[in-house]
Amino acid sequence: MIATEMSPQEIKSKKPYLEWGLSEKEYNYICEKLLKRLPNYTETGLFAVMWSEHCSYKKSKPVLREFPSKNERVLQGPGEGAGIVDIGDGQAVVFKAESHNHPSAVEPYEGAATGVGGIIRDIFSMGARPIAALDSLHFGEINQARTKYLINEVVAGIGGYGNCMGIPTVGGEMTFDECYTGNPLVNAMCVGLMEQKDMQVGRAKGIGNAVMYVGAKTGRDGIHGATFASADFSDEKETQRSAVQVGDPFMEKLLMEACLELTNKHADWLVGIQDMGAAGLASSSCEMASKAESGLELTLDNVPQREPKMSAYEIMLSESQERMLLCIRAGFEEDVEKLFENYGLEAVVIGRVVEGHQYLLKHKDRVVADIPVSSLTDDVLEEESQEKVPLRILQTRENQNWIPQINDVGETLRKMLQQPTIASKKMFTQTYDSQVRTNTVVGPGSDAAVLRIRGTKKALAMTTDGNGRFVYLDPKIGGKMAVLEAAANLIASGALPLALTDCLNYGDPNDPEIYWELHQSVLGMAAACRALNTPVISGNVSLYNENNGEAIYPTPMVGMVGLVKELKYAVPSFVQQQGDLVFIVGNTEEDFAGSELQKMITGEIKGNLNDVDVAQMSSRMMKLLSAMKKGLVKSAHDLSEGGLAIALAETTFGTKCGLDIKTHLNGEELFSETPGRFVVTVAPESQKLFLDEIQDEEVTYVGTVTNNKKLTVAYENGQFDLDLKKAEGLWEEAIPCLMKSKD
Amino acid sequence: MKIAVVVFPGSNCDVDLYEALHTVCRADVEYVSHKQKSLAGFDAVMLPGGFSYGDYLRSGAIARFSNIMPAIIEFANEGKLVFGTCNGFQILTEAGLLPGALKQNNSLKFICKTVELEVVNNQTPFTSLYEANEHIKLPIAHADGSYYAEKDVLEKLEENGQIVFRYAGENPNGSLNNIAGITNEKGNVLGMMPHPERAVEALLGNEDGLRLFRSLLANGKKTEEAAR
Amino acid sequence: MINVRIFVTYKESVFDPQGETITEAIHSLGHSDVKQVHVGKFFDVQVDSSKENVEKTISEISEQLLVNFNLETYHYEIMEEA
Amino acid sequence: MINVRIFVTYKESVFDPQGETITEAIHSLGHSDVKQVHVGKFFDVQVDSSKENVEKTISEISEQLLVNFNLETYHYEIMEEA
Ligand SMILES: Nc1ncnc2c1ncn2[C@@H]1O[C@H](COP(=O)(O)OP(=O)(O)O)[C@@H](O)[C@H]1O
Ligand SMILES: [Mg+2]
Repeated sequence: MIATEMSPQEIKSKKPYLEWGLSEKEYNYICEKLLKRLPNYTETGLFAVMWSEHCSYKKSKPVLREFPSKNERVLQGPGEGAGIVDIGDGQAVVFKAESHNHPSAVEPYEGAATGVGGIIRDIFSMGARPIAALDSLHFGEINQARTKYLINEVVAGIGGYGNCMGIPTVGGEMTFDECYTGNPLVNAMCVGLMEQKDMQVGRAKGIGNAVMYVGAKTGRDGIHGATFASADFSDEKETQRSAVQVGDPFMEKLLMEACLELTNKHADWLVGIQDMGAAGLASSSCEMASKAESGLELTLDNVPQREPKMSAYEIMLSESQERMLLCIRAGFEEDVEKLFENYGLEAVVIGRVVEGHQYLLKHKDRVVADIPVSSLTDDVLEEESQEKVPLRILQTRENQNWIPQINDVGETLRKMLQQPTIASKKMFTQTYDSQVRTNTVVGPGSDAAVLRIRGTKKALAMTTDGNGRFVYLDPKIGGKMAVLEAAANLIASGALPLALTDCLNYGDPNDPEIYWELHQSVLGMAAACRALNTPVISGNVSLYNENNGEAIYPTPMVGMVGLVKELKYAVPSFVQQQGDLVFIVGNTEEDFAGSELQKMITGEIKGNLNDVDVAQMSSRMMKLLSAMKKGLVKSAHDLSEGGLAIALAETTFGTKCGLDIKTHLNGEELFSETPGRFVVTVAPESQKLFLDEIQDEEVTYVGTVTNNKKLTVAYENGQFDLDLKKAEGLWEEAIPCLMKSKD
Repeated sequence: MKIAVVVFPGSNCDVDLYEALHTVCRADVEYVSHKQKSLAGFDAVMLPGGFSYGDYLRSGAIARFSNIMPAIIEFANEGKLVFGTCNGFQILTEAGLLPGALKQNNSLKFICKTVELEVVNNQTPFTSLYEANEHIKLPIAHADGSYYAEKDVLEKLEENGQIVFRYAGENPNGSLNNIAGITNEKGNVLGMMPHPERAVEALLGNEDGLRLFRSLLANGKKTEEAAR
Repeated sequence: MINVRIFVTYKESVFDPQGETITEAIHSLGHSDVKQVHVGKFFDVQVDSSKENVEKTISEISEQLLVNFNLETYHYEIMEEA
Repeated sequence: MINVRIFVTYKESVFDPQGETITEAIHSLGHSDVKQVHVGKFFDVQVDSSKENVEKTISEISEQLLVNFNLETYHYEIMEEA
């Protein structure tokens, strides 16, 4: 591939680093200020990947500082493989999300699969056992062969990896909008459970300690992956070679079990552990040295290699999957080798922690890099970005919002149930093993997934949410809504929201309008996080999500985890019993901008959002949770896409019940998407206690649960009946039908 | 009665089987590594679901050559109870302890859902606590669960009452004769694609699998007593 | 070094869902001239052995491991001697 | 009717974990003379077309459907005319 390496002089004159994503300004700064000499080929490559947005967050860092990242429960905030939160009894929950948008757009199966593989490694590198996976997927409209192919392959890739690993994929979300056609979003989240005493960090310290490499051999996979993720991409050319990363979940399963044995049983051998993700050996090794302020010397000849004649540059930058880097206390190298051998894996010493703070790489008896560790990790030139309010937002601010007019409410509801973003995703979720490890109390298809914690009364609830449409219309309000929506999903399951992880998916940040979107939405998310006391403990930024110069909707994905203190108070999202009373918690306003109804009727997303009062919403949610903890609530479902009408129908699906509803809302308002509302059912005998507990003028009694499969709604200006059996059929068949149809 | 749960590289329902037996049924159960060569001291052996050796080549094809396999074959030949679910069933067919083979689902997709089954034969040590022809629900979670055998083999299975479970509603994978689980001729080796170990707790929504383990434990105890 | 290619296919009596699905997909792409598709797999095996011994090795690994005779049949071709 | 066999393999340098696992399994069976195993798939396609047109059909269905060019490459052999 790379025949002969350029000399430092040639690099200076031919500027290959521009293609690798390093700017001329950065290169000059490295030569003049940091090294005071010209970097060689390998060194230049190291700077290019380590200074990429993917590894250094040089553009997004100033914005990320807006997030609260600590509270009384946070044991580990951002900066390690994943964040850790105390859940009592000496236990902790560990989680993080990761985007794999660009790799999935090019090679959807392997892109999605390796995305899942990467996030799982982040979790077990903290010493935690992964217990669940979730995803957040955004595709174009299901009307093109290419989109169907992307959907099928991405879903197969996620399932293929998680199923083989034996980690249940328990939840997620999936939306469809034109803007994602050329650039789908594939975000994966993993949740782990651990004993606090087993906590690990990615550090390489203690002079003389060994740096050990474990897992798959290194090939030329994904070289330039990290820099590639930071530059607008074009179709991969047809060649006889391929740098696409291929996942091997079988290898990762062995690696996971071996690493967990090491972290949980032999902590005394281990100084630090980190997975090799983006920018592979380069980023994992220098981050481990940087965090410990150590020096490192690696002999690259010892790195297990799959292909012959790999250069130092290739070995360092390879993104081969299923590899981990360990720092092992001197003297325990052989014990570690034996432990891994027992799993059929190779563990190899590739270097040592050394005095000083240099990053020294040797290959074939040559020194191929000799630079200060911090120059790669800390001296990155942070970039100041320009911001500008997008024209579309300035223009809409002056306009009146669209107000719908519906003639046949029942028919509109039937049509809404068939909108892909609303319709059942069972066709996809049933290709995921959602039950393995037998802890899944609530699997895919509910507001949040719920997993019991064996040996305790506790459970964990988890969800992923993001609504690019709202963020597109108003990033700040949309950002608040994304966090509130995730929290509402957890509350509806009976869980206290603990903390969140995120994937920030945006277009090209060099565009001042896009940077403004990023900044504003983070401000909105941060405000909601503060109100809910849910810090951001980990996350990921994915920029340059564009195709042919068109950016996606700004789409921050929120992955949130909540604690169910006693599983017996967790409630389902569907109705339970005839005679139970139905309440709506939260008032309904005219919120049609960015709604599913607007998209269905006008084909557009347009208008101004009403601001949300995060403090009020948070207090409402806590009251509802407290009513649940007193056993006063039989079911709860949060209102989201499609508003009340859709939520009512959904709460009956899969049951033998129906609903008899009377409301003062008008037909259109049944579809309004005012955030922070719930439909709740309560046993008649609990009514008084429930209302006392909620103490909110925003609670409205709207009807009762019946035992016929019919949804009857009398609204302000009319009435309709919906045959729920038929409606459920339409809702279930909509996506299979679209996926099958020829276009 | 002491039960072995065999762990192959890539097994991932080993914990589920273990918990079903240990925590729910309070049975004496132990994990046994594929590297071991003996099953001495055990009264029954269970092969869990998962992706042994990544399902590479064919599901169960490589696990068949594990160190533990000769011991399992000997164990079966002695008439002791051997149970395999999902990947465990695939391994048992690959090893020749059960006839036929499991091929890719007709849908070409992995499928995880609850299906309806008929207990066709309740006269086995694994199913004695079920009613004859009782309909139960169990989860399935597999990509290669389509049972195939030659015509004469199928006829023999039917005649001998070796078909223990049949899909009673929709056939989820294309299995011939709607076969979901079979025994060997002697009836001491059961392989099935559905996961009874995932259906042993009301908390998780289904207890229909519980009687399979209880049957096995009850019959194991009887045999023990008879031996005394 | 001898290179051998081992071909493994379903027996004729065994339904090949993948072949069926692919045939349908090809038709929906408009290629009505394609009548039937059968899918098989092959193993390219490098054996460090003499010509006399290679056949024994190949039939052993095929029969022990690579082929499931309940479903599949196989044949092989000796490609070249390197 | 023309019978064509289309061979699809991973491109050079693409990691093939299945091939590695099978190689290891063969070694553990004692066949140390087997040095390497690569797995590929093939499609036996029956085309009702003239010799001139068949090549066009084959390359079209390969490129549109049967081959994933991110990872794979292909070639084909015209087996016989029936
Ligand atoms: N609540 C849980 N969720 C997920 N995995 C669990 C849970 N409890 C235990 N495990 C896992 O199941 C396996 C067996 O559990 P346990 O008997 O507690 O561990 P060990 O055998 O290592 O002492 C271990 O791998 C452990 O990490
Ligand atoms: Mg244990």
